[in-house]
Amino acid sequence: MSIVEETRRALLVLFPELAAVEEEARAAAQAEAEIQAAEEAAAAEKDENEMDALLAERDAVRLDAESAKQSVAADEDNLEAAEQEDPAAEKKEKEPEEEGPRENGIVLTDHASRGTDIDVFCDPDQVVAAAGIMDEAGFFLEAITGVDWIKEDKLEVIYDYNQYGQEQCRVVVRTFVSRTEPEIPTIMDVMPSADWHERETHDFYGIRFTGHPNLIPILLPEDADFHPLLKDFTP
Amino acid sequence: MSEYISDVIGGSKSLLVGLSITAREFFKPVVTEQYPWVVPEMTERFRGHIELIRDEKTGKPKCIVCGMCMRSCPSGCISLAGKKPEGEKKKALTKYHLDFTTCSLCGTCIESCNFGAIQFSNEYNLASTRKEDYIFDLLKRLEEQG
Amino acid sequence: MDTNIWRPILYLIGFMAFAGINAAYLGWCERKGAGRIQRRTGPMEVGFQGLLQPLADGLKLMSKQLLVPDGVDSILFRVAPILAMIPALTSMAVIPFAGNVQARAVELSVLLIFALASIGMMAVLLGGWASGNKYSLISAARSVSQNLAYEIPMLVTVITIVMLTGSMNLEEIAAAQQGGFWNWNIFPVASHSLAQAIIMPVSFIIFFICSVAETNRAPFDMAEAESELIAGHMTEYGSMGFGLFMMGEYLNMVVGACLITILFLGGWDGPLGLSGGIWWFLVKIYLLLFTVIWVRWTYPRTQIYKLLNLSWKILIPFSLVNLLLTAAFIKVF
Amino acid sequence: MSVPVQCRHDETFVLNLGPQHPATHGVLRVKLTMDGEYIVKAEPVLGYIHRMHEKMAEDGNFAQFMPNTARMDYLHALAYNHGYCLAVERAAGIEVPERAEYIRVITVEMNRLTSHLLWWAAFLLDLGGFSPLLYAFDDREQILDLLERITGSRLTYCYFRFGGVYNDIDDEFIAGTYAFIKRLRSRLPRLYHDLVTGNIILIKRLKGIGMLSKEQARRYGCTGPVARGSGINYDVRKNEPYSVYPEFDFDVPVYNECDSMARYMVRMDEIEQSMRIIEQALDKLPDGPVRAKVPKILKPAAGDYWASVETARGNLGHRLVCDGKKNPYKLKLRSPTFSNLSCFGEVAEGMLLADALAFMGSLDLVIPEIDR
Repeated sequence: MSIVEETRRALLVLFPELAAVEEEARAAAQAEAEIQAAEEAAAAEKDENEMDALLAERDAVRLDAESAKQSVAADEDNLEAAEQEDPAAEKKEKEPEEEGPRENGIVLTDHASRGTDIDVFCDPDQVVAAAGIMDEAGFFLEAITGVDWIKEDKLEVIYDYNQYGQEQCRVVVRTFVSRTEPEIPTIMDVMPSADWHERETHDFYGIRFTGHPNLIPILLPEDADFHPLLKDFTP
Repeated sequence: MSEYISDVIGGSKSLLVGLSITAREFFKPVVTEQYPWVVPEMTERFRGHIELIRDEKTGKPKCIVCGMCMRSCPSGCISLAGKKPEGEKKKALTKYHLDFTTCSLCGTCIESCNFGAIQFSNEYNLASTRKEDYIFDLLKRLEEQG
Repeated sequence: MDTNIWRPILYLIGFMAFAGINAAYLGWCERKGAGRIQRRTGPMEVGFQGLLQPLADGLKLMSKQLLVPDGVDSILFRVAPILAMIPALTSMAVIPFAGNVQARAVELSVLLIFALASIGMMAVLLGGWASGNKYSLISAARSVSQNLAYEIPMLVTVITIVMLTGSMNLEEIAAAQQGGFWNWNIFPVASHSLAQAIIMPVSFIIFFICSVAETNRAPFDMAEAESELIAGHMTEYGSMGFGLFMMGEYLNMVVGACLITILFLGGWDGPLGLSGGIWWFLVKIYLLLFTVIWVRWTYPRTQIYKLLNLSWKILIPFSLVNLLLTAAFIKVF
Repeated sequence: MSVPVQCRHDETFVLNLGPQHPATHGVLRVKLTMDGEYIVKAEPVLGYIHRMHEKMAEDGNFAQFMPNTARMDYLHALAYNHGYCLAVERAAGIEVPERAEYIRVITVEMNRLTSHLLWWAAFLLDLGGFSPLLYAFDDREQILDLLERITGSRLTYCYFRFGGVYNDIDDEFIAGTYAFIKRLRSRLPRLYHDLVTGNIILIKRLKGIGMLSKEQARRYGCTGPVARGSGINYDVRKNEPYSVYPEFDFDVPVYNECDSMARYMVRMDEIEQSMRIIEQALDKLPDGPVRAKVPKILKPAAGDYWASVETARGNLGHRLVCDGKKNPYKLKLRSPTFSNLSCFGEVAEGMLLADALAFMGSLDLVIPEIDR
């Protein structure tokens, strides 16, 4: 299993619905594979009686698979989420859509054209959990930054993770916070390097990292009360 | 103990090696140049401040006052003006000022010029204590070179 | 030896003139030497080969305002630079430059020089403390521990010399070494034994290292350490305050070199049995000074604890072993 | 040397190291709480030359940010040129001609040599050794002359363009580069290794000083020689190959000692690896154009892009967010020393002042790059 896939699996913990969908999809796939195996076994067996019995058994298994699929379909939200994920990934690869509010989820991106491998979108209160997962997987924090989407009246907070392995896997964790009350929990307890990055992001965007013990300007003057990278900032 | 002795002996040896190297350097010729007395020659591509190029046929600057350089400059240090003299088709340059205090010698203006009217000069000997000395009138400079 | 009072006074005036010229032109030599080692020219603009540069620097230092910053202990702040000069200048008085060229003959002149050298350390301590600057304070603390550590091996080494010559008078020590380098204490194969001649170069090296450390020269310039402590005890000094410190430093170097010359290199004795004289003395001390300069421009600076380790763990044991061996050899041969 | 720091709170004093201090190489200030010569707490204070490059990027069009890139890490300016070009080229989908890629690699590696030589010189200056400074500058000057010949500048290059380089290299440059590599190879063993690396004073000052463990390096996001000195085999040129680096045979020096000496050795070895790359690139240099046809005003498709390059100090990342207009919507600069320095507070705790400065020197700080 490639490191990208491994990391994706690890990150799925953040999204229980997606994980459930995937688990069921996998179960379905497994059931399908069982049918296949059964069929092959049947083809091998020439005995008709046995064949009949097998066919019956196959039907039974197929019924099982059907019901598994139905259970997937029954969970409306999950299905929607599952569908949301795939088209989003395709869209992302083909033509980068206008950045805007997206659904929570994990998207694999093309490294050659994007420079990143995994794109995670989550709720603001999930970033600490995400950082924990990344820390456990041996990633280091490359950068934290914000983007001011003034038209959507939102601030995006982006965490870039990378790892030292020979195989490339760069993970982007992003989330939206409101522009008027930008608040997000700090990940400093998990990643000490986040200290300065969070202070810098606070300088530039005014995003408050709750729980940060020392959120004072790092690059701006000590008494700075402005946030220059906000689009409506005028010096 | 053996580490202690190897430290003392190896350490002394490394110190002697160091002394022998600097002693040898002491007797080698100097490599520096006495700058104001020995003037370095600038290479062909050296980026001094920009200068206007003269059109060999007319004797006037090649510039057609399109203002591309002014617009492309990242730090907005070029200001130019021109007007159309009586009975001529093309505009003639009347003013070309370069504010060298903000110029970063990136070459964007030269690349943006479709008429090859500006180039880097070889001027490096620029020192002054006054800011105004760095606002160059390139048109005047071209005339003086004339 | 006459006891005329004018003799020391005239000598002192001579020493003072010497101190100024020495500091100026040793500084010039240092800059030129550093330049040559680093493949550049050094000062070139003022006078031929920059020979007038020290004069220009001296004039600049003298014409500057003597600034006493706020918050310093103003008396100690003024006393410190003078204290850097006086002991060095006084110790010059007992140094025999040649047979009878000495300001004042003192029976225990070796001891006197060491006593005065300890006062020289007080200049750094007071200057550093009085400046009210934290870097200077660290520098003061450093210089004390450094001087303490390095006086021990130095004195132990001097004891070996005293044992060899049986005198604490510098003139007598030098006189005992006359007649070619085989009589000198660095290699006393003729005057003493071959066994002694083998261990004495070690004593010489120990003494040389100690005197470099005592005079606060690189690689042991912990008190000055410009890349860590800006300029240590001299941070707050300008004009002639700084000038006196610098002159004191160079004069201390000269005293150290004189001491090495007398104790180890036969004083004014010419090598290979050539007739001696003050010129040989000067040649020897300036060769030593050039070596100090050469060392400075070769090595990186040590670190204060490594420096103390060097003294306590290497120099002191070695000098003690030397002392014991010397005592044994004197008894045996 | 680690002596446990035990002191009463009222016996400590605060020492402001910088913003003007010879050992901080610029205007970095470190607020030190000291107990005698031991550091109880170290707190770097940044931002003295903060210039808000990220805002400047949003103001102009893509090409107009180019000169700014050289002014962050002025010691390895071409790598910043390269990183920004890669980000924009990735966003706009520009193909770079092969010859241009080779020229980029050659010039970037030469610039890396100048950076490492200058680091070596300045590091020795921190340690109080003066002559090595001039020896390194002598060599560095040769490279600067060569680079000036083709790029026209000596320090803040603006040589790369989207889709290629500003102008081609000539035969004299190639011959000069070969000659320079030969010269540096002959000088390295004596003037660099015998005089300095083998010196007992230097070894005693660097061995075991400034221990930055592998785990610490990761948690603080260290990259470049700092990480490689802590036993992390990470080099963007190998791990995330860009440009034509995969075509060259070079090693990534990794040392497991985690001390200042390891970081020193990594950089000294990198000098040799850079020379190998330059030689191979010059040998293989293909013919062809040095610049692709690129529209004067770029309008990359909306989306966000990341591009990393290996500068002399580590992983430099550009995050470019585009919204389909002619200027970057947002440009994030991930500067390597910003992360590398963040470990200083933790590592310097309990160290002696002189050791802490040696450690700081071994991090190879370039302050404009930290402050951006």
